[in-house]
Amino acid sequence: MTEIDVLYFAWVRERIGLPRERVTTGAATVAGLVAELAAREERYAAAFADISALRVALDQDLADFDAALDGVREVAFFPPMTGG
Amino acid sequence: MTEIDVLYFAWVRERIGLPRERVTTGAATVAGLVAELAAREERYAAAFADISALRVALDQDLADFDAALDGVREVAFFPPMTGG
Amino acid sequence: MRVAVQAEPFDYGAESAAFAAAAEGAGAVVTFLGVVRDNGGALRAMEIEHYPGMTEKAIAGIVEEAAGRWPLTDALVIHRHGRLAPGEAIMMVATASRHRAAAFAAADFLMDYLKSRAPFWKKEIGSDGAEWVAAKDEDEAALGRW
Amino acid sequence: MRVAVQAEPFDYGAESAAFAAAAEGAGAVVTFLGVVRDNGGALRAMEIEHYPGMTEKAIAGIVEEAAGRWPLTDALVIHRHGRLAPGEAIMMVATASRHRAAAFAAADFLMDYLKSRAPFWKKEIGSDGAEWVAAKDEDEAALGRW
Repeated sequence: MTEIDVLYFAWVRERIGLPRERVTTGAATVAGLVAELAAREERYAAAFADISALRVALDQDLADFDAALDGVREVAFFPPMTGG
Repeated sequence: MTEIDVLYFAWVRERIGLPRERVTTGAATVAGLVAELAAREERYAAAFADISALRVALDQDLADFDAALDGVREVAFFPPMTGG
Repeated sequence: MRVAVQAEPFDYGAESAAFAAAAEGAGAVVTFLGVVRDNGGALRAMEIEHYPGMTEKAIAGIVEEAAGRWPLTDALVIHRHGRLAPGEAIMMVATASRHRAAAFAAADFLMDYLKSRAPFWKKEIGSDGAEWVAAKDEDEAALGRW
Repeated sequence: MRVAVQAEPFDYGAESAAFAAAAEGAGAVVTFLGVVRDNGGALRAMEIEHYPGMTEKAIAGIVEEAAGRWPLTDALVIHRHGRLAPGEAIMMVATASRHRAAAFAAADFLMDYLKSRAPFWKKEIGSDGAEWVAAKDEDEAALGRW
């Protein structure tokens, strides 16, 4: 089990109800972490209901949901970006 | 025979040695006017030696060398433009 | 090359002038300015959320990518976050190069990538509630041009 | 829409700021600034000749063509003539539209057409003489993009 900072932005943050939290997980990949979070409570299940509508960054770099969590300290979940 | 203002720009002006002149011509087309001018003197012949290196405007609109001179009051000869 | 992510307004005219003055050796400068549209009076404000830390890093990476593709003598990106009123400037991009084609292409490229790859999220606050702006398929598709 | 053909310098920062401030309803403003390059110190001055009367008419026609192709809320062209020193601004273009793609395309189009269809001729005055700038095949070819 390792400790990871998990951050939420935009409507993911609003749906889950907090901007960040410290999570203890044994998940090997992002998808594994998502499954653990979604199983927690309805608000998490709602936020992670459609993975295709989400993006993920590992230690502030965009990544895929099948990426490994090895050595990662910060995971962020958010909708597709709308800058510019 | 009609009177037309003929204008020269850039190296055409330099080669012919004047910026504009009033020309009396019976030419029906731009090409006819060019033939008349080129026959005048060596400096005109030099300026009009390569028609493909020249552009022409009739009354301030770009035109082709086979365009008619009917009703035209101002003809300008110049090299391809280099603005911007 | 300068990247600024800030809540404060910026002075578009002054930034453009300073960028052009510093663009030694460049023959061409292109700027882009993004402004909050009022959507026919329906918009009260635009909230821009971002991911502090990642934002600067992501933009710097996009600028670096542009500088690798085109011979830029300079580039600038300023992007605001926080609450903006209709008519306010959201962001600007400037590029300088010897030739116009490179300056245009790089500015266009920077905009496409900032739109879809820099961690900003826009929320429109209207008279009848607030709504997150959805990413457009065409914005993602635009990346395929490069 | 404004077209200015002038010998006097213009203030790029102030013109950009005023254009953006007046661009009501636009979400996107693109500007292009052309500057005299010094060609590694070899250039003393750039002489720009033009065809008074036709110049304004030709540029207005090009701007009108751009406004017909893209939904522009505004456009600006300023082009200088006469003798310019290296580093001086030659000309600028600005376009405003609701969306960035139209503003970029219109500015790029205006530059391509001003380059090859507006009656300006550049002469480079160097330390070893003066030479008329030759039109480039690529500039003529660029018109085929539109």
